[in-house]
Amino acid sequence: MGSGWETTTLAERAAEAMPGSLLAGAGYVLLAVVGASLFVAVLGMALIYAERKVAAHFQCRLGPMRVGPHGIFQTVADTIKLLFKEDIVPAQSDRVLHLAAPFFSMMATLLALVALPMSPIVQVADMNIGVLYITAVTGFGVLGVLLAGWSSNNKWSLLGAMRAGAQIISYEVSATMSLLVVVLFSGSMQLSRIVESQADGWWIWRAPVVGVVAFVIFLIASLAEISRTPFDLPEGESELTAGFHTEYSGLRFAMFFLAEFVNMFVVSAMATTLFLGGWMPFHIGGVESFNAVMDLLPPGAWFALKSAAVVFLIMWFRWTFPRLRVDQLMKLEWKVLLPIGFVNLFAAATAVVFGWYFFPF
Amino acid sequence: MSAIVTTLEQRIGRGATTQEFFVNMGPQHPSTHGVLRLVLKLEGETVKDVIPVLGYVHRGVEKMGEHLSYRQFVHLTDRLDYLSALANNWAVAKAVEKAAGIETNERIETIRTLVAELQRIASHQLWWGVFGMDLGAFTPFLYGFRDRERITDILEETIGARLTMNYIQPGGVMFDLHPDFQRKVKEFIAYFRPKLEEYETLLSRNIIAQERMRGVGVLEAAQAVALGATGPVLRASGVAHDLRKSEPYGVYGKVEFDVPVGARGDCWDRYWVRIEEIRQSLRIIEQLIENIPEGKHLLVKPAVRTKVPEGITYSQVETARGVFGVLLVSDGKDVPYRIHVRTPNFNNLWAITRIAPGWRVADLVTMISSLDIVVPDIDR
Amino acid sequence: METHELISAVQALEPAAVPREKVDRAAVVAPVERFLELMARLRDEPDLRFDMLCTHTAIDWIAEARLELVYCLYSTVHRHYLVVSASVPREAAVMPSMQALWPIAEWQEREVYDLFGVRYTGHPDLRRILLDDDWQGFPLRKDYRDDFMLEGPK
Amino acid sequence: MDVSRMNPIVAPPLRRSGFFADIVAGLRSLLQGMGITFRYFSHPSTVVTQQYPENRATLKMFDRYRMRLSLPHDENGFHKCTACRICEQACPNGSINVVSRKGAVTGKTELDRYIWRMDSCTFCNACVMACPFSCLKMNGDFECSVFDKSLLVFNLTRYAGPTSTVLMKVENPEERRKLWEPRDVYSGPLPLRGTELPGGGKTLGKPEEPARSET
Repeated sequence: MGSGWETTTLAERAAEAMPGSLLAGAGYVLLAVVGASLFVAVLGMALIYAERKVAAHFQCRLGPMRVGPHGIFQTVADTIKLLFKEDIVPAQSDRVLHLAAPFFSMMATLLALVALPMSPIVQVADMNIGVLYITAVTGFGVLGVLLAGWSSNNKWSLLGAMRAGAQIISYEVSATMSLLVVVLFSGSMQLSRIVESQADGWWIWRAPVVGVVAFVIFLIASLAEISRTPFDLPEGESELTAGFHTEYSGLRFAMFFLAEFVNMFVVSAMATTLFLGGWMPFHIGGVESFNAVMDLLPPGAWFALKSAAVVFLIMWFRWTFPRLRVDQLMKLEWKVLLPIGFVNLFAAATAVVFGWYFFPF
Repeated sequence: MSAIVTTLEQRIGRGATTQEFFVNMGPQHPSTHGVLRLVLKLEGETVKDVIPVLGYVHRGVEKMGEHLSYRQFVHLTDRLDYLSALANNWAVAKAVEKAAGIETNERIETIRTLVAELQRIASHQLWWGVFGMDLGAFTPFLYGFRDRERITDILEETIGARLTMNYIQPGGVMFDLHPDFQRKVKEFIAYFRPKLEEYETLLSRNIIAQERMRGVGVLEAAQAVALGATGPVLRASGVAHDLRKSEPYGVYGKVEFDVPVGARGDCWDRYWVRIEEIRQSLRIIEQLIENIPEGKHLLVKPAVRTKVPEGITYSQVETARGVFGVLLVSDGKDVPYRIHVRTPNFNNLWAITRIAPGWRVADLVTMISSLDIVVPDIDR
Repeated sequence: METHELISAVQALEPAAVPREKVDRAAVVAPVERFLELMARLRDEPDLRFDMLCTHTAIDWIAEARLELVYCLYSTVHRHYLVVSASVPREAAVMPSMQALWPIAEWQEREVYDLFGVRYTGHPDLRRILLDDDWQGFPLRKDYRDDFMLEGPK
Repeated sequence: MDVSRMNPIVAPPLRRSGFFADIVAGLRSLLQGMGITFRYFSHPSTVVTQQYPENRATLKMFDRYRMRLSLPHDENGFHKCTACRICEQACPNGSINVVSRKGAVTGKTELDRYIWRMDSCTFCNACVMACPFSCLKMNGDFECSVFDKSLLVFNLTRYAGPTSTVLMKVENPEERRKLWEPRDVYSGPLPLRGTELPGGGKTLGKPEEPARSET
């Protein structure tokens, strides 16, 4: 690889500091906790604002314009409103589960954030099974949705939850299948090493054809996993009023909402990390002068830009496409994405064995 | 109690079984387009039965009509199918003119045809947007409304109202056309033709939308006729029944236009018929807008309470949703003895009970939307 | 078919049917006894083929103590209209249901039942449709009064 | 009437071609749709939103816009209403109440109060059409929202007395004055719940309009 990037994670630094001074170790842990909470809150609000503005401009509107210049404090105002709203628990609901469900959703999102390498130095934990870990914890989010739908004791919620369950579990398969392509090419499951392996070119184009196919499959499958249009069946507004979170209000609704939007970021970050080089600047193997220009932008900015691009793409989908039907959703997964994913994985394996990719090193 | 427990155990022992359940879709539901309530019998996501429950916006228009003069009754029809208020006005005006023998001139008929066709386009634009929204695409909704706004502005300039127009009166129209009307309509046509292509790209050619519409909710021709469906719903089933052609009123007899019909009667056909109707309406307007005949716009003094000779008159017009009929029973006074309105939506709605079973909840939403329901028109 | 042809065609099917005066299209008054049979034949007769029940309503002729039930039929095949009406006494308004001939009649008849109180025999589901289930009286009857009704304009 | 004269055009069927062809065509259709939305996104000039309270200065209703009924008073402050009640009869929902009186001096029927209930008005324009003296007008003042429904009852007259035609025949202003008697802007029926009128009964930016009555 020889890229010369030094990667350290917060976990590593905490571990390093721990033997020296317990206080410093605890400091790093606290930094991680506070940082993560703030990060999630700000990120969620920024994404919601961005979504509203992007949606508005796709639709020839202006979006929020009143609170602050161009409405930038609108989401802050909304958040405050949601925090102070009454938290209604339906009388016949399963109270404990109803109260707990949003935390499950939120938890899955937060756990996924832990492993994301946002820059060489900003990564909470760099596990050697990073890809597997992310797949595992994002799948955990469905539990919150299922519990929410079940505990609300509302038929619409239940329908939404059942849709979510079927959908998320099905699409995990395809998502994993396309992740494996990158794992094959980079030879590692550790996210930081996957990023480093893309120093000479991102896997989306360096892995010939299979990279693009894997990226498209990953994008589609992840959209389904986070229930974004065109796969927003669990909450399909025109069908199920609000799906699994019909009965939620106030803070708990806000948590579902936040989880949804941060999930979008997680998916974008994953797509960035795996296919678009993560925090790695745009490099073309061997063209050093060009690479030097690209290096002027810090890695963190590269990561943010790439993630923002994918987030924009996801929003763009949402504000263009209609929603699929339940059976079409399943058909798309099992009859289209999965076979293509398998063939793609096989092709990727062949490519790796014979070294058929651009800029082999 | 123990009996129930044992049967449940037996069921679980035999393997998983499903249970049908009822769920209320509406009166407050985003896809019932108003306060319509559908009681659904579901098995999982599959719709087993649909029972529409009506009357949430029943206002007793027919009873009110028995106390109002004919001219006063016109404004109540605005509030039935508010998206084709002008066509509804026209139906009453036509009935009264027919019954009382009021002659109209060429200009009045041309103006009526023009505004009614404009409103048909506006209505279909709104439907298109809402249909997109029901399929889960929010953007068409706003595009549809954006373009509808142009027509609303044109009509507002002439009529002075945006939704409940009360424009077409027995014996004429309330105001003459605004001097800017012709220019603005031409501008609108030039503006809207490319936009219609965008509609097609955004929704008609979209693979997801096509998959959602293809073969969904097939209403066969014989069934549609027996269910009294009219308008685009009937035409999409392949029955070329269009009052504008079969018994031309206004100046429809003098303009050229085609009647789009469907081949199978699924949601796609209903969708396509409406989109094509927009094109045909544009064609009609283009033919009429150039030379609107001169003449007076109102031939009956507004303060006169028209007396209608004794008898029954049934007159109907083709609104954006189907046949709007007025059955006018007069006993020779200046108020109707009985006035019955045959609203297209009341008759179209029941198609849902025949086409929905066996499809999923999501398809039900598509089907309701493809029937283009306006609830106040159902409930009257 | 022209108006007089239609009327004679109907009279050929039902000799007791008499043309109804003062209607702007072909109209007959038929006896209630054989009404269902007449309607069935109107629907199925190849020359008539009234396959659509355009509208169905009632008129309360309170002075004559009868309800006139009006059926407006349309043929999508031959494109002609026919108004068929029958009178039932106001106090015992009973009519055979046309639901078997035209499914739409099920709901149109529910509406007439709701607003006029006509009882349809053979109707599968005769409930109020527009008004509340516990509504008292039949509002479109001329003698209907309730506390909220205003006087009509003079 | 044969069907051929209907010129029916039949809907094109939606065809499926094959697994891969469908995927390619489907993706293309999706991309085309995205192209449309992106064109709007990238052209801020296509935004149609109007920022309402900010654009009040430029926002103009069309001349015929029907919102508030008014009884225009001419430059001398006289109206033309003869209290003939034709508008009252033309109103389909009883929103107009013309209160007339015997003129104290002339001994003829003249307008005392012209009461218009906006809360029940459907803006059907029948009164304006019916008025034989063209003394009514619907104007485009659409900012009529109030917190209390009882504030939607207006008294349109500024004085009780004969029409402008009669008044202008009288040459002496003193004599004229004897013929009419100013109507307080609040002299309408009493308020339902004793509500005070905000801002002295004036609506936004229309000081020349007859103020709402305190019903």
